[in-house]
Amino acid sequence: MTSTAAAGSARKDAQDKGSTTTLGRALNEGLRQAMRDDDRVVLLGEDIASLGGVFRVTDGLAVEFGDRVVDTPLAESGIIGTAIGLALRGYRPVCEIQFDGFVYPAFDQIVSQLAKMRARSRGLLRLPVTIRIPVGGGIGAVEHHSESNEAYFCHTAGLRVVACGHPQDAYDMLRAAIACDDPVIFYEPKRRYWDRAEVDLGRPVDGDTVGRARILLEGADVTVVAYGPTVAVALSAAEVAAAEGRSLEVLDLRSLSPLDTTELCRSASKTGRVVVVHEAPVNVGLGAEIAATVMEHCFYNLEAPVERVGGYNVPYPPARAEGDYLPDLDRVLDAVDRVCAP
Amino acid sequence: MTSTAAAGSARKDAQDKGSTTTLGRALNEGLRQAMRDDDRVVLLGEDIASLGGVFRVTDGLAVEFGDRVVDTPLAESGIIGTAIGLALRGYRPVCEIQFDGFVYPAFDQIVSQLAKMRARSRGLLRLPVTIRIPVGGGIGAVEHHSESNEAYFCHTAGLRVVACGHPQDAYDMLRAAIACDDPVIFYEPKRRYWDRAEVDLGRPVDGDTVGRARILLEGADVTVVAYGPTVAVALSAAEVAAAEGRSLEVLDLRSLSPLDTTELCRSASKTGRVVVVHEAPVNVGLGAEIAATVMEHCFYNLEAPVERVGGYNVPYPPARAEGDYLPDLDRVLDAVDRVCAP
Amino acid sequence: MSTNSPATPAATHADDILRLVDPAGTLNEQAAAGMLDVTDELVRALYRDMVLGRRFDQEAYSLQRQGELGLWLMSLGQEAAQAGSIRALRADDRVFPSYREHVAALCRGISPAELLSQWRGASHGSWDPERYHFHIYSLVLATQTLHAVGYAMGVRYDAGDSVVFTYFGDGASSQGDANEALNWAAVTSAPIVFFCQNNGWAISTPASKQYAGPLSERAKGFGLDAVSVDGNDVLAVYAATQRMVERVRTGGAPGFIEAHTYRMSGHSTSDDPGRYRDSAELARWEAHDPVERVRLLLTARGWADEDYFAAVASDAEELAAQTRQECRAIAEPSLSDTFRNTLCEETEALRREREGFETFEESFL
Amino acid sequence: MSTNSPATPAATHADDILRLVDPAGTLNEQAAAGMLDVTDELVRALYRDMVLGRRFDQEAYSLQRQGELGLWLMSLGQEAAQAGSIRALRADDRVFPSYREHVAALCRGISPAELLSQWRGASHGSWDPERYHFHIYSLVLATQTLHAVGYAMGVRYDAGDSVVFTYFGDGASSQGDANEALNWAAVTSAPIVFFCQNNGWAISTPASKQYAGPLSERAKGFGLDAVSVDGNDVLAVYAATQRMVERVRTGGAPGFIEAHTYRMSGHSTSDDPGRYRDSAELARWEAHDPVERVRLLLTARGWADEDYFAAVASDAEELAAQTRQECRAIAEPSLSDTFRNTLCEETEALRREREGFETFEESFL
Ligand SMILES: Cc1ncc(C[n+]2csc(CCOP(=O)(O)OP(=O)(O)O)c2C)c(N)n1
Ligand SMILES: Cc1ncc(C[n+]2csc(CCOP(=O)(O)OP(=O)(O)O)c2C)c(N)n1
Ligand SMILES: [Mg+2]
Ligand SMILES: [Mg+2]
Repeated sequence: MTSTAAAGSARKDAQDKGSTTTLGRALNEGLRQAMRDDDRVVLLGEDIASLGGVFRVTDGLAVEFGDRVVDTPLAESGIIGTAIGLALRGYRPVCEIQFDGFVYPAFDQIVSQLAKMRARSRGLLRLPVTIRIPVGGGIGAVEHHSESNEAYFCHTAGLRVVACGHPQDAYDMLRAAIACDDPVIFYEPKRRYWDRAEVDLGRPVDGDTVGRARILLEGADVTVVAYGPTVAVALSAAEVAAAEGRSLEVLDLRSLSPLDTTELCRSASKTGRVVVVHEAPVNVGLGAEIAATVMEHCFYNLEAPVERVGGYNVPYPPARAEGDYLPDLDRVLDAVDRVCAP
Repeated sequence: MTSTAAAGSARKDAQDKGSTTTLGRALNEGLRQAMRDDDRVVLLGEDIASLGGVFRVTDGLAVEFGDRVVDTPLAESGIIGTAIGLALRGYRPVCEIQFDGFVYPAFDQIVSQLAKMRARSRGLLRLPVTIRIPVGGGIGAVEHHSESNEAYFCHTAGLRVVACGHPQDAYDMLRAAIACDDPVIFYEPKRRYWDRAEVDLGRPVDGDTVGRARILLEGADVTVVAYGPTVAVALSAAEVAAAEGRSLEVLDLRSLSPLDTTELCRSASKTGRVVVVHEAPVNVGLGAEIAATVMEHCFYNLEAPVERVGGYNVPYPPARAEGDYLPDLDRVLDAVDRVCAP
Repeated sequence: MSTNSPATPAATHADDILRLVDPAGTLNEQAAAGMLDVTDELVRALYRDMVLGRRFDQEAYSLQRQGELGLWLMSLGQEAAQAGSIRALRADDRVFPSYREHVAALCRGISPAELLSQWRGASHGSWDPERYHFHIYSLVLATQTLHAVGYAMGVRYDAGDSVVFTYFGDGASSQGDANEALNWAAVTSAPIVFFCQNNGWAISTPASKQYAGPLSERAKGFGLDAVSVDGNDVLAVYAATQRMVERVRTGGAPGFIEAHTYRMSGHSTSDDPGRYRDSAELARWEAHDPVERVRLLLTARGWADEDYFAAVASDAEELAAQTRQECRAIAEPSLSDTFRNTLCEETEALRREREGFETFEESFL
Repeated sequence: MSTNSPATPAATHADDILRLVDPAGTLNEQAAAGMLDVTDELVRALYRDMVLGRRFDQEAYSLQRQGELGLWLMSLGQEAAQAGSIRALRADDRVFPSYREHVAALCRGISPAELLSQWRGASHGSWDPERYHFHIYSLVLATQTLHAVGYAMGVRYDAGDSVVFTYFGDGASSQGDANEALNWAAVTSAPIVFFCQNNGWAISTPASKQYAGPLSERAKGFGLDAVSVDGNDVLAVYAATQRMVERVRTGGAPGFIEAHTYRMSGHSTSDDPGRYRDSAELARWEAHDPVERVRLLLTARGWADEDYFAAVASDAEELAAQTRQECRAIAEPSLSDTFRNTLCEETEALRREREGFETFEESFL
């Protein structure tokens, strides 16, 4: 399979660091290209101009694009609210939320306004707003800097929610998200910003990258569903499992809402065993939807209940305990064992 | 069964309207009793003093309790933020959010502050804040006045989320919620405010009413899981199904987070068939968690995949289309048919 | 209850509150001289806007009582604030209303059916914001103020010379969003004017429980240029708005207008104002009716005669009849449309769901 | 870059900004006379607070560089704003800090270990707010200002005579919550004083991009009593705070103090201020060091000699040593505790989950 080969080579590249690009840099290039292609693309966020954002994803863009890169006042509701206004004026705002835990002050503007305005106007209005959110833990950060809140937005009709898991997708998906006429919540796995791979920066915009899941590794025994930061965890688990003679299929969801049910169910039906891995708390998380969806469509093909490996149902712990909290190789393999010998 | 009998008689009472109490009135009495018992209980909300709230749930309380009933400025983040401060000072604030769709401006204070503060303080702080939210559709209201947003709060660790479905529970559960030392999101099914039943207003506070699910009707063939406004829908469905020779068991969850997994799985294992009914959109809704939980614990007892009957995955429609949107008798019975003949 | 009372009518002719016409219909020539060319056409036109707006509101109220609308939020008493402000704008100045700006909406040409659709439960917003340069209503308080600022930032990017204008209430002023918007506008110098219809009440909550200093002072504190105006004086509102908007159009700092007016009805058809405000207050404000003083002015000046008033009254009745008729003809909404309008392109998931819904519905035919 | 610059040091001795001691250490006797009894004990005590606070901050910075802390947010340059304000409060006046109030926290007796725990990644907040009348830090900007107002409402209910005091920054002032809090305080007349440490920057965003009018003017617009003070002048801060707090304690309207100071370090140990601000600005502010001017004053007055300064320096070194030692001794956090502290009583579900986690962990032993 091409995709499998690509994933394999991407991981190899991560080692030799030849002409490779980090995930963060791929995003930066994606933004640059989008801004070059369409002068209606503008960026809003805290500290994104001269600083280039706390993760440097907007590095250098203020120099090239001047006032199209806006250092906003420190107010997330304001960022999304004004982005809506800009979108109504015909712009395509790309907002940066500094850390996952700081998106909540904007929740009303996202959930009540951005998500609903098209339906409210009976389809007259388009809201092409992209909201970039660095997501997840594993970087030893203080509180509110390691959250995984995708379930809130997936549950919200009128939004598209996507998460990229490696550098090429980071580039492709960000360009597709910006080109999309719907509001898109775009998750960037922050502990993967420094992951490297060969990235083709010349690819045309491809909507499928934000619509379709992708099999990164074909396997026969168990489907491991992952997205964003857990994609790499799933791939490592597959490697270890392979050594133990177990063949895992790794599915990178990419689109969290809507789900690519077709691809998900194809894989689940094939293997009959599914493990979902995400960092968010399991309770009413995206894993629950995946479990329910798989049960609904593949009930008679399932050999075991879908296993969910995720964050525990507690507030994100202090950094020195996050190793215990985040789903890792061992917990994924443990779940794989459970679905294999239920 | 006592509970079955109680449910039956409550529904009979609703017809003869003898010495019965509406759900709204039961809440009012619950607040009154809580304020009489503990002078640290204070109420905060928009228009709750002289007006008595838009649903009159706080009717007359300002007269009896004076400045313990506060008409706040029009700012939901302020309501929850100041309630947190009051709780830190030793008070037990009960906040009213005027309509479900207006809780989002307070989302950050609820999710980042209220829910996490105890864990953040390593268990030193208690946050006994109750947030009352009239929830759901079916009253022909304009936009933002008919939402079901429980999934957001259920996914949030550190909160308890409950929903009452009939007058006696309204009274008992509200008293238990206020007595609880944790933050509680308390959902009131707004289209049931005028439902009547005999209510015992002398009952002592019983924490179980906000912790345990309850079988309202025993049955053998299918478990119908409901809460808040859909409890009555489930009971009607059971009545019709019974006439068709099908025996439905109706489980009123009451506690939405944490789920009463024991009771849920007991019933699911017994019937082997489960239908969940809620008004919220199905995608990543509470029904997904119930489906996933049931699969996890009762996989080998299930005769069919769990069916979810809920709102569609679109923004809440205009009032004149809500009849098509809300799960009703027909859709529940249709799902019952599906799980019976999968 | 008196301690709860909002600004009395007396307060609306305090020194720092602009008034050009008093309740007796007397024009303050001196004050007007510097601000406005008061022509008979202008005053007649504003009078007509107000009478039609009031009649429309009254008709909508009746339609609600007859069960044709699910809810109605009355604009009675606020005609001057709305007509005076909207008429001072250029047709392409983009407006972001709250939800009670029916008089302003009518002035922009929005039809009765378009205005009633939402309150009938047939839609959440039914007119084309592009066509009227008037955004759909926002029911979540103060959210539109930020949309307006963002739109104004876009006007600036485009080097456009239109001004963005946003309406909100005394209650909405307490929301975080309203204050973020004031600050954001001040920081970006976006071409925007905030127009606060301070009608004394937010449902049952009097202005005195909503804020502690005049809202115009707050706006100044954020760095905006702010004025207060007697919101029941249509000429004062017109003059103040015109001046403020032109100042902003030519590059001045963002503006803020606080119009002191009064909500003569309940908050909505679901509200019972008897529970929280006394009739004496209402009576005091009745003497400050925004329409009556203009009628007196027109009569005193000989700018209009009985024929004119009769013609306007008859136009108003015609509008009422049209309103009734259009209301009953509003198409029923279909859930299928909601599916189709959720995203720009219906996703596979939504299509499957919609088809499932349609099949199920058809099974009952 | 100069257009982005925040208030220059010059602006901090504008006429309407209170200053008692200038950078040369000269006390303005006349100004002080009406406000404050400047005793040698007071000045020495404040000097000591600042020196210890600075040394602690420096040590924490080093510990971060050595990998002992995950992150540190430096308080360098803000010692006067913090020591001057906290020392003007009564010990039972409840404080709601933001996250950079290390000097204030030390003054309240919070230990180095308690202060570092959060930044080491061992907890999210580790001291007992009841014990120190000092709430745990809030990292989500401005949220604490509303908690403070609510707490103050509780003080009022209890007829208590303590005052609530909340710290926040120039950046945080843009959040909806900060503005809701100002309004709420004004409306309820709750016994609270807001203390804004305007240090010119919010990470890389200069004050000039954050707001357009002085923040103290905004507070006045909300109806608060507001003053501006040279935040690098510990006596001015002390005097202004004492006066404001006592006014509020005796029933006055809520207060607001804007302290003009400067963040001499980067935003945090992760920040690189070289990317956004020039060294000339830093140099200008170095001449306004808050500690140095007090040392000059003490020396000039003969209120302290070299022995005294040496003793303070030695106390500071002792604190640094204690800090190093306490830091390394901070207990590792356990996820089991997080389970137990999520709700007041661990639920069945949480207990099951915790036990599952513990069993799984043990399987690796
Ligand atoms: C965020 C939010 N909270 C609560 C409400 C419910 N609500 C609708 S109108 C209203 C009062 C608004 O008062 P004001 O802003 O003065 O406008 P007016 O109704 O007087 O025109 C309230 C509380 C709402 N629409 N939005
Ligand atoms: C709601 C929210 N958004 C963003 C952040 C990220 N952040 C942390 S500190 C900071 C700047 C704060 O500036 P200011 O309020 O002036 O305080 P200072 O750091 O200068 O003490 C930002 C943007 C945050 N903590 N909270
Ligand atoms: Mg009002
Ligand atoms: Mg700052």
